[in-house]
Amino acid sequence: MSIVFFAIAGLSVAGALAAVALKNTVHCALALTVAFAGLALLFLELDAQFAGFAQILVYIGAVAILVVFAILLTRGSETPKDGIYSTKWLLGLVTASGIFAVLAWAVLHSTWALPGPEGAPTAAPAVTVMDIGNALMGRYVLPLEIVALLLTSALIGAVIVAMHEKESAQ
Amino acid sequence: MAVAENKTEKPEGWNRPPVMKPDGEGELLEVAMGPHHPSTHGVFRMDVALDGERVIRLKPVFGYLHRNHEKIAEGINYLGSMPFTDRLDYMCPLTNNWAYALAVEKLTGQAVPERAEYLRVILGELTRIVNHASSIGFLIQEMGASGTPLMYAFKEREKILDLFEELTGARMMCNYMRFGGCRVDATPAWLDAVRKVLAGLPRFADEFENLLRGNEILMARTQGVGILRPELAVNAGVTGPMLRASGINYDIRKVDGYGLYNRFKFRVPLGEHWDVYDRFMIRLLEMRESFGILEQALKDIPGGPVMDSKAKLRGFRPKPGEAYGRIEAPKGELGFYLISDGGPNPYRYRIRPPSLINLTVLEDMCLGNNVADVVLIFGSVDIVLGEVDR
Amino acid sequence: MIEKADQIFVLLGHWLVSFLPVWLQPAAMVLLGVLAIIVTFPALFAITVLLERKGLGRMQNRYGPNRVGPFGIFQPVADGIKSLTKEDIVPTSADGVVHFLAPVFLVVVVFMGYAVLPMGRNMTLVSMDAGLLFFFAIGASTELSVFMAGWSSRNKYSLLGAMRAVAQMISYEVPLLLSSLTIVMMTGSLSLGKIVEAQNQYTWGLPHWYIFTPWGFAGFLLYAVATTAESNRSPFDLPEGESELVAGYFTEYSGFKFALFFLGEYVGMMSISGLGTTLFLGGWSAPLQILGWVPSWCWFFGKVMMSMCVFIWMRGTLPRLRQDQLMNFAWKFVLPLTLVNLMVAATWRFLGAGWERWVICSAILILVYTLMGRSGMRRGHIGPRSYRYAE
Amino acid sequence: MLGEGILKGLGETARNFVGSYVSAERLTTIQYPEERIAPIEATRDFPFLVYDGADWEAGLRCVACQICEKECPPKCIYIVKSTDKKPDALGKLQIYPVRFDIDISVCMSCQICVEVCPFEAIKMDTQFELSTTDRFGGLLYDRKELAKSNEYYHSIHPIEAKKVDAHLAEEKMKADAKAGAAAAAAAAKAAAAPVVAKPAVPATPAAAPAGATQRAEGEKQG
Repeated sequence: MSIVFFAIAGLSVAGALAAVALKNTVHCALALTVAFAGLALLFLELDAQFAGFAQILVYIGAVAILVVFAILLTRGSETPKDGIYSTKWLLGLVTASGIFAVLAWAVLHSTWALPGPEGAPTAAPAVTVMDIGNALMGRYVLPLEIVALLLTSALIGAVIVAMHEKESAQ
Repeated sequence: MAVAENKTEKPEGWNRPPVMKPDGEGELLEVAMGPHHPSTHGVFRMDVALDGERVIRLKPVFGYLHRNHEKIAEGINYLGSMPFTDRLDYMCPLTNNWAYALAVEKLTGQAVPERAEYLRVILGELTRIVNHASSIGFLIQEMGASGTPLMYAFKEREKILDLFEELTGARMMCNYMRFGGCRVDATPAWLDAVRKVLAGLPRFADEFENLLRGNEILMARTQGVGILRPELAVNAGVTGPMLRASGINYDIRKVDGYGLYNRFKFRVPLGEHWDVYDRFMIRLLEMRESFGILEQALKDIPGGPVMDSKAKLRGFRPKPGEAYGRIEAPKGELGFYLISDGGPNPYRYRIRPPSLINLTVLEDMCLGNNVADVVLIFGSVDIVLGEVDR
Repeated sequence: MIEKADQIFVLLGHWLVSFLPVWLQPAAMVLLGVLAIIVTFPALFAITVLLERKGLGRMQNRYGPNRVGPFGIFQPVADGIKSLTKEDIVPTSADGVVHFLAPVFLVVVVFMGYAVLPMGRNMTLVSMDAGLLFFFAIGASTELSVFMAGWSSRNKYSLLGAMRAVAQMISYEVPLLLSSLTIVMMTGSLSLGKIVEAQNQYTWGLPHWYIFTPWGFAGFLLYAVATTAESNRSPFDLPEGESELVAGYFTEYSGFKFALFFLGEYVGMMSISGLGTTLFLGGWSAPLQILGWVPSWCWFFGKVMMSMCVFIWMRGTLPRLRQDQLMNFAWKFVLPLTLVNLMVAATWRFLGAGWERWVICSAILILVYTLMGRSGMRRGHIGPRSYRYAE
Repeated sequence: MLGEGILKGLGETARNFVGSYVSAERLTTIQYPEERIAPIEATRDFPFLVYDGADWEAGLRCVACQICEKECPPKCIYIVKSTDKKPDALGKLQIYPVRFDIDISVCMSCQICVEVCPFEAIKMDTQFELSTTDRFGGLLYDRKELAKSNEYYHSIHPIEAKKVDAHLAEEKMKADAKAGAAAAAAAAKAAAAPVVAKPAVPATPAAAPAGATQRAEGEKQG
């Protein structure tokens, strides 16, 4: 199990690093996809089928494609001649380490849902899609609706922006 | 050295990447469609500048198939050019023959026997059917129908080409008409064969219409696309089904009444929306009118010789002068302009190819359309590169 | 005997793995299943290609390939050998790695879809609770390979083809999902096995297939449209529209890589037809109760091949749409209809048994379809025309 | 409307699909190497030279008048006239082609050489399977390769060949009559003035071209 975990984790980290470090933007986007796939595999490895597949469907099927589309539409696919590193790398480093610190703190201080490292993970309850659906429509209905509202407004906003451009073009 | 000259002659801003959008924001995608593009009917190039998939500029580039036909014709005698005319619009060699024969007959004042005229009409209308059917087939092929309509058209074309071979000896390079008539006479068996083929043609047209006319995808693709305004069509000298699809009633068969077209009853369909669908439909309807003409011609064809007794095959020297013979070829007005200086060769030999002149409005029809429509509009012009480049 | 014929592959598999030690058996069984899929579907692909070429030929009044072997049945073999021996050309300016990975990725992903399809009674490789979701997740990944192929070729036609393909696939994924959602709603499960089981019942000897309900029928048609677009088939074959884009995103591929794209396309078509079969056509269940003795896998493969024939038939008949029309069709026609269909399915559920729900649901669907179709045609100024003649 | 046209189209292709199995009229393909179409009388491919009798070289109708060489639009004929005369199939002394080459890779099968030939010496073949691995030399046919017997001509264009034969026979009869008349006249002349008996011999070849132009006229009208 741990071998599988480390393999997947290594894949995800490698993908994420490549996404940052590669020169060609499209390569970066593809590397990002690898990182997404690694995450999905992690979910699957944790028996969270729904989350895993949703990760693939949404992140690889849609977000990654969106990213590449954006790169192509903005002529970002050309390899920059000079270095890829921003001059404000210090600021970036500070931000990244800050975020990392927060995440690490959160992970370390949360309670383990599963039994400790010595316990076998078989104790984890099998979460079916039905359960997720019930939870979303029952306990978490308000957050769900808020997210839906947010997305809808974002969608409408995008449409308005696009339409405006079209009108001005005419 | 010629290359260097050409380079300086390139229009401003052309061929110099990147081409910017008219408003200066962002750049255009330049695509050279052709000369090896699958849908350019041979070797033709369209230098297209795209904004997304929208056409901003289109420059037709032709001449890849230039064979120096006109100059060659000035170097050989009148008869010698006849087989070369077959190779102009190789989909319809017989109308090319006819136009050239007509021009020379005008130049020499040669009369044509009635039977020969009837044969010419029959062959000309068969050619029109062949051309219209296959041009529709090609048009739909370009729309991606994986060749089904084209194959149906070719099946009928095959039957008609068999008729041509039986009469003239060749399927495509017929070289059949002569100054003052036709080379050989048609046997009654041949005329019966034409009647038999003709009897099957309406069914073919029905099938064709069934397959295509009501198809929603075809309508969506072609209606309102590639509009050619009547004024522009007239100003650009567009002729043939293209012009009639733009709603202008101009058919040289009616206007000139050359051959014996005055004797036949037929109608000229006219388009009202001036778009690709109209051009497609006009061709379909003209095909049906051709069936009628053929029926009448086959009924009335008289006996007699097919060559005028005074006609000379070779060695004649027309008096100095000029002549312009034109016919309504399937693609439009096909004219041959000849100047004689009294010698055995034409002094000047010039073709008015309908394909080339109809092609001049391509950019006007394409601008602002989707790149996929360019192919379609181009197909609806119905050109043959042999005629464009000569 | 009938039971044995039905389960022949399962029994064969058990017999084969019984030679192995017990602890290896589950893994070996899975491997065997994978192997079976990898062998079966390319074989079906070969048959389909032959069927397509012959069928198209017959539709166009010609013979089709008939030279290699009797009636040309070895044509796919010849094609395979040809593509294997052809030179593999990679454009100089192409991105070599991505150019190489694209077809491989496509084929891998496309084959993964078969993991959850129930191809017969007890013949599912992985019975997954979220099988449908898995299928769509995998299906969505093919877009990435299309993009990789188009982008890495460094060819304008390829790039345009890839952009078109990706836009089209994203657009049609939504109706695809939504039209399948009706089934999930009615069955209450994402598991494909359960969906088939729900349809494997008979009243008066007739099956309970979802296609025989108003919403199921509409859903099936919408699903068919969406799958056709998703697998880039005519009339939605714009990404590879040969008259415009030469060959679309795989213009710069030759030899076996091209063959892999070809394989990927057809195997993808088959898998998505398999899903459609599972969702709407009762999967491996027999069309009549009295035909229940025929092995279940026969029905599944028969139905898949039938859908392939329909694909071929459409390809032989229809011209293709234009990009903007395709998008309009997806977002303004198919998507609203799938939403309406979803509601109709809900109505059906709440109306309870009885003839009223048949009438009401059919009426709603027909009405909406007619209205939307009419208004769409009027908006596009599309319609049949009549012509005047000048005498 | 609303998909009706698409369904109609699908019906049409289905009908053709089934029709191609049941009706021979729909499936018109002729599978070429195994099946061939019935020979068509008027078919023309590349020219050949007709010879009468058994010996091709002696029987060639061609008299190297070079009209075809001059009229050929793509100029694919090359003729070298002989400097001597040999008797032709009829035993008449004629100039003959020492070389008669046709480059059939240039020839465009237009049949003009056939039309202009006053001697019915060149005709169109129906042989079209002429591919060769030597694209230059292999497609340049010399007179030996071009020579085909009159029987062969009859076998490929029976109706036309019969007409030609009848025409030639008629011409021959006329020529014979003329020659007979000329000979009689010469004999009479010789009887009248025995000193100028010589010119009778060259008079016969001179008569042939005159007849030839007449024949050319006839060909055009026919």
